[in-house]
Amino acid sequence: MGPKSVTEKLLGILALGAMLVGSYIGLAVVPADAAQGNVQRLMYVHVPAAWLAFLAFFVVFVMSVLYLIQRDERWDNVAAASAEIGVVFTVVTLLLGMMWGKPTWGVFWTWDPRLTTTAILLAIYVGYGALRSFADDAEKRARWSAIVGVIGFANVPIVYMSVTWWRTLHQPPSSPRSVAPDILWTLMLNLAAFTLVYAYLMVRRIRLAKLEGELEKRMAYNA
Amino acid sequence: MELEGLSKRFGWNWALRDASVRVEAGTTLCLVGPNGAGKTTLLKLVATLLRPSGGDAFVMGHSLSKDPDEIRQRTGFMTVRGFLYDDLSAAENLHFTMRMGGLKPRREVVGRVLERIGLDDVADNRMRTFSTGMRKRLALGQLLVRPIEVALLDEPYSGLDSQGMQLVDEVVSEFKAAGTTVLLASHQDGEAVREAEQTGILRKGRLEILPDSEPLSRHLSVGGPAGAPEVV
Amino acid sequence: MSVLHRAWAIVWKDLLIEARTKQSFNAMVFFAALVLFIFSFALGPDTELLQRVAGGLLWVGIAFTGLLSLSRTYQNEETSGGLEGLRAYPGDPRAIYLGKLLGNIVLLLLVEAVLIPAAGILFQANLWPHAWGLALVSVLGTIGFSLVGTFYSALTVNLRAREVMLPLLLFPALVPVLLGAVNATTLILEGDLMGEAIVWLRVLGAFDIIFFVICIWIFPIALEE
Amino acid sequence: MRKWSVIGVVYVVALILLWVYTGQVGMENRGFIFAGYGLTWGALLWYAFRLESREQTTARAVDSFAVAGD
Repeated sequence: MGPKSVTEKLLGILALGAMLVGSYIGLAVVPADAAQGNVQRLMYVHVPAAWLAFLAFFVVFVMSVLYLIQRDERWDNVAAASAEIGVVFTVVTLLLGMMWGKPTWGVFWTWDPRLTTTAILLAIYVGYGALRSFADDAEKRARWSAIVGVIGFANVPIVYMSVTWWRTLHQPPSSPRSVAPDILWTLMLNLAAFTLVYAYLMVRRIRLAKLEGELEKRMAYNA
Repeated sequence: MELEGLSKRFGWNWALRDASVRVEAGTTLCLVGPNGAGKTTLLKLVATLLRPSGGDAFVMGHSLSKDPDEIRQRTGFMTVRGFLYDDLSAAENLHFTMRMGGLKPRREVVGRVLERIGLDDVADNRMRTFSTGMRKRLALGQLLVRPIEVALLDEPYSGLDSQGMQLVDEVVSEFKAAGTTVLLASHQDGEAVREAEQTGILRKGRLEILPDSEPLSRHLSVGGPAGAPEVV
Repeated sequence: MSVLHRAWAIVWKDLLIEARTKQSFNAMVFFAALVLFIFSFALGPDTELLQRVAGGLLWVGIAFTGLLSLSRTYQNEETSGGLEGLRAYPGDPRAIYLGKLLGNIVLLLLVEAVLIPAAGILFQANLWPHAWGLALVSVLGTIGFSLVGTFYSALTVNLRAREVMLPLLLFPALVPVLLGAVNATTLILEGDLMGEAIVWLRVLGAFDIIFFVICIWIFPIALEE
Repeated sequence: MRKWSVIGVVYVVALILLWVYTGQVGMENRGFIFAGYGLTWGALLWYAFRLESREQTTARAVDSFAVAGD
């Protein structure tokens, strides 16, 4: 509620700068991949987005377990923030997966194990969000969403494993070729940039969650 | 049983605000007060169905917040509608209650209780066919099939004819003789209410224990099961 | 083992009520038949195609029929004060989960006993030589389905839009079960020459064990107040 | 909100530059690359904007109520 702290502003500028540099290098500086050509440049946004989605949902998992043990409202706020941001990153990942899939595989959507798992991840955390919006009582909402946060995440490895088996029984998995160093560096840079963006959005979203909690208390108090 | 500042808050309004009272074993505390004053909330708290927002209660020495299961072992709770199943017969309902109480259901125990509550002739009829009065008697029967040390009765008289009310009074006096503590919430005047050693008035979540001298009738609606004027 | 004692009491009560009223069973069999008919109309008389997708159609039918029975799991509790009624009794609340879980599994298996032969006839798939294989897959699949289903139906029982919330939470979690069951069934129907079905049975088995542990561990928290 | 309209303009200009650049350099599949980067930046900026507007409306709502005593 107070004036935005300096560190937060700094984090925001840092994140923006890193993203600009990352995209610039990814698009204009680093040479295109020999085999795939320029479309491979989408890797510098697709892969980091997927990794951040996964990280966000892992944070939701950890916060959910913490909440179930300590029942501290702060963990619930962080979990809610991370889940919402995770959904944004997952949608971006899926869209980029399609943009990349069309030229390389000729179709917008294939049941590739990673894409499928990401889609299921999206369904799980859209469910998480819907549950939060339907539960009125703050304590129940926190407890129930923490439960879905734990079960939802525990499901991910099994989903990935079963989907991979499902696909590999039909088509061999694309073995990751050795990646050229400059491509790897660009990828790492973008991954760092995306992580900064995640951190910045988290700070903002957690504050919003606190505000919403306070509003709920005041509305009930004055009701 | 001992309540120490027991409170319960839904959202932001206090359904019950630091209720404190001590009820000796084998005695009855009667709770009176308008609807929504917190009677049912208090009973649900003692029955461990609601978690206290503040304070605590000790039933037979067990703390409500620390070991609720110990309390559940010793408590019987008769709600307004009872925990009964329409598609089971009266006997089957009591069988289920015994099993859920961790007991091996025995036919003669169920038979005796059904006789006691005057439902032995309809023992095998499905509860769906019962009137509210009969359903109420069966709910009372649920308290008799399990050995309990604390009996919580929420509006036991509602829906009962005078004979039914008399049955409730008999059962309550049996509980007292057996050393069972009784917590009775009712806004209808009945013998058990008058016999209660302690009476508490509940208004807007506040519990106030009446000194014995004060006449009870001022707080009770007059007359039996017929429509009663709202309590003062 | 008082937990099993109480769980059995709940199973006995639910199955007795179900045997008397048949509310769920009739609705489920009717719904399953409807789903199968719609599939066979939609896919037309091409028997070769029907046989190939029989496994998939069967499990879609089972999943949605199962969903019907899940949303009713705590229905007959409503009249008796809902879950609160069961929570008033002493003992570990996990008994409630176990009781409702067993009830759901038995009910769904009974419906499958009608549904699978019917699907065999409708889709002209000769099931008889693979009876044992199919039985194993349906048992493992039904357990997996009911494990997560019974848990989530308890979680969503006093949520506002629970008819929407139950499938929304349930189906993403059921992907491994559906994948495993559909693929195992299809392979078994095709004779499973290369023995790939065992892979899927292991997926189902792993899912059942993992989620049984998780649901049992978390269930009391879901039931609080 | 003026800040966000500036950001919006800068974003559109950047998209145009990207489109022109990928054309000049003659990137094959430029459409997909353009869409990919445009979507990523657009989604993140849009979400940041949504967060800020939600924060302001919630903060205003909170101030309009008396402080909830305990």
